[in-house]
Amino acid sequence: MGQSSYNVQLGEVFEGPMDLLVYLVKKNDIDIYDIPIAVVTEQYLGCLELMKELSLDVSGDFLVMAATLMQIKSRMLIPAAQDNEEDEGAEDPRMDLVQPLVEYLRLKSAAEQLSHISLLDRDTFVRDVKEDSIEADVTFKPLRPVGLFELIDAFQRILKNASKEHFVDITKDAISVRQRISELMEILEERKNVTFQELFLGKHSKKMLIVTFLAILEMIKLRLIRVMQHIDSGIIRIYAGQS
Amino acid sequence: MLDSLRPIIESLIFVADEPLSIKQLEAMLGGVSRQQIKDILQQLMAEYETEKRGFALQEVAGGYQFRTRPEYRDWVIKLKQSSPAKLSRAALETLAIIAYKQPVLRTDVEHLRGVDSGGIFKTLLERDLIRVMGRKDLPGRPMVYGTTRRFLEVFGLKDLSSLPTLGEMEQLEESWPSVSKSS
Amino acid sequence: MLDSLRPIIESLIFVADEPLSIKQLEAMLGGVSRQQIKDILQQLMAEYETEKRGFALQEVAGGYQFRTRPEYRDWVIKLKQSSPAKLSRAALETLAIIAYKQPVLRTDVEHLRGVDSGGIFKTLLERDLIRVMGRKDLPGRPMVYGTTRRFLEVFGLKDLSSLPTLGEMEQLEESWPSVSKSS
Repeated sequence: MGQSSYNVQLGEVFEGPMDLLVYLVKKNDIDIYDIPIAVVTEQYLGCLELMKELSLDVSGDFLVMAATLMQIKSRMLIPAAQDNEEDEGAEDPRMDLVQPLVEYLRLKSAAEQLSHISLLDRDTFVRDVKEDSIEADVTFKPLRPVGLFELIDAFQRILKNASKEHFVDITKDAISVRQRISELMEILEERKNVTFQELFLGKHSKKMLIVTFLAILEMIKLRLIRVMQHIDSGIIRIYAGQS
Repeated sequence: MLDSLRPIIESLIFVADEPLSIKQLEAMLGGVSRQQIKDILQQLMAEYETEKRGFALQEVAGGYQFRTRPEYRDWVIKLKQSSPAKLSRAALETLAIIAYKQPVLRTDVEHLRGVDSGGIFKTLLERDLIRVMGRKDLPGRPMVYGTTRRFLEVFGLKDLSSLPTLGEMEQLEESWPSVSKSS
Repeated sequence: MLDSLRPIIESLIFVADEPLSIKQLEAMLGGVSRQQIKDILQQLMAEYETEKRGFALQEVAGGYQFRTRPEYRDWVIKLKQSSPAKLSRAALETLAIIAYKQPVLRTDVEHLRGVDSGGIFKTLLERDLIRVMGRKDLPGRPMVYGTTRRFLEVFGLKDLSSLPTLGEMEQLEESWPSVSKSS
């Protein structure tokens, strides 16, 4: 019991390796631009040990950071002078650590500030506008923008209940083809007909060429378009298909 | 607390779903007399009246509620008619299927949803979220549907290929299941 | 009409489901100048402020909305019998990174935080605080994320530029003691 509550606490404290690092820097009152890397590395590893002993879930992220620390530590041991190729510009290996750490601290402090803002539905509330206090007849309303997540959520609900035979192909490529069909339909709505070649103009990537071609094939299959070739010139022309 | 009693009562009436009765207020505030509450309510009502605000505190159905003034009724109706509506769950589901499966037949959509969707198709067409892309070469030449440019606008998408794949969404779900619940 | 412009605007904001923008008001009122509307809004905001009412007029997400005063939050929560909406520290951190760095990839956020953040992304998407803005032209066309209008509403921000400025390291060091308390 005692251990599990401790468990939760520590998990809260060290969300990730950056958090642990920040804790160590603060605890030792370290100048962030002059981190005693040996000390910090030792303490970091010590903390990992402790977390393991407490049977906390030490994720891979913590180990990656441990490796980075040890690497920086070993690079620090090589005297800068030996780096004669670029002995002047020899960079402090600790910079690899300092830059992300500074960035992390800045954003962490921004998050702190955000948490002090009066949050809607925590500190401040809006009126739940009920029609009975307005007595207005509401007819046709324009649409409110919808979150994409709601759309995906709706689709996932459907798929959960659908049988396997209605399997839907929604890989990235399939979506690209759909997008291209939509674009081609728009072109045809505007211009009624277009040459085959034109549709490939400006599509330089191999993928786009293939996607365009697949889109045309799919549209032919669905009879969304008709394709004709001129006998003399050989030019292939595509027509909107609602004949 | 006496000093802030007035704004507290005001804020409570403001957020309440229904007219708030003196009894309810008494129970909420604990230790404040009925008469005190009554006095404050009278005071507030008079204030909103004399100051000619856009809404007033009114006694309705045994409680107190803020309501717009009848003289601004036409303005309110105008706003309400121009304010955006939300898509129903059924409409969203239908739209999702069309977005991911287009070009698609109505029968295919109905098969997946397991219900007749004629009414919803009509609404989505009226709202310019879907469109007829053409007719399929099948008996009866059924119409093939797809989404519109307006659809992209409503969902804040650059193009259809920005639609997340289901795989991508599942990825989000898989990682860190323990934390996602608490956060 | 000029005389009643103030209560009309007040009543419109009162009945709107979402923050009402000056542009919307302009379109509704027809023939009233932007500056006039602005002036009245400023007047109203100042009034609610000095009169210490239970709610106040606030500028959020590019519009204006009445909201209860934070000092009465405990009373409102008691009335609503709801648990206040909370964001975990991890969610807040992730949200801050997305807000300041948008449009941003999930991998970039994870790189900064040093931990997998898929679960948190899903929660933030569900709560409509962040959204998929599109895809980046990189191998695999990864999705880029940004904050939503709802984010501005929840945090009571006028727009993204009213986010608190990111402090420099020197300032941060001064505030460290407070940071260490929370960890």
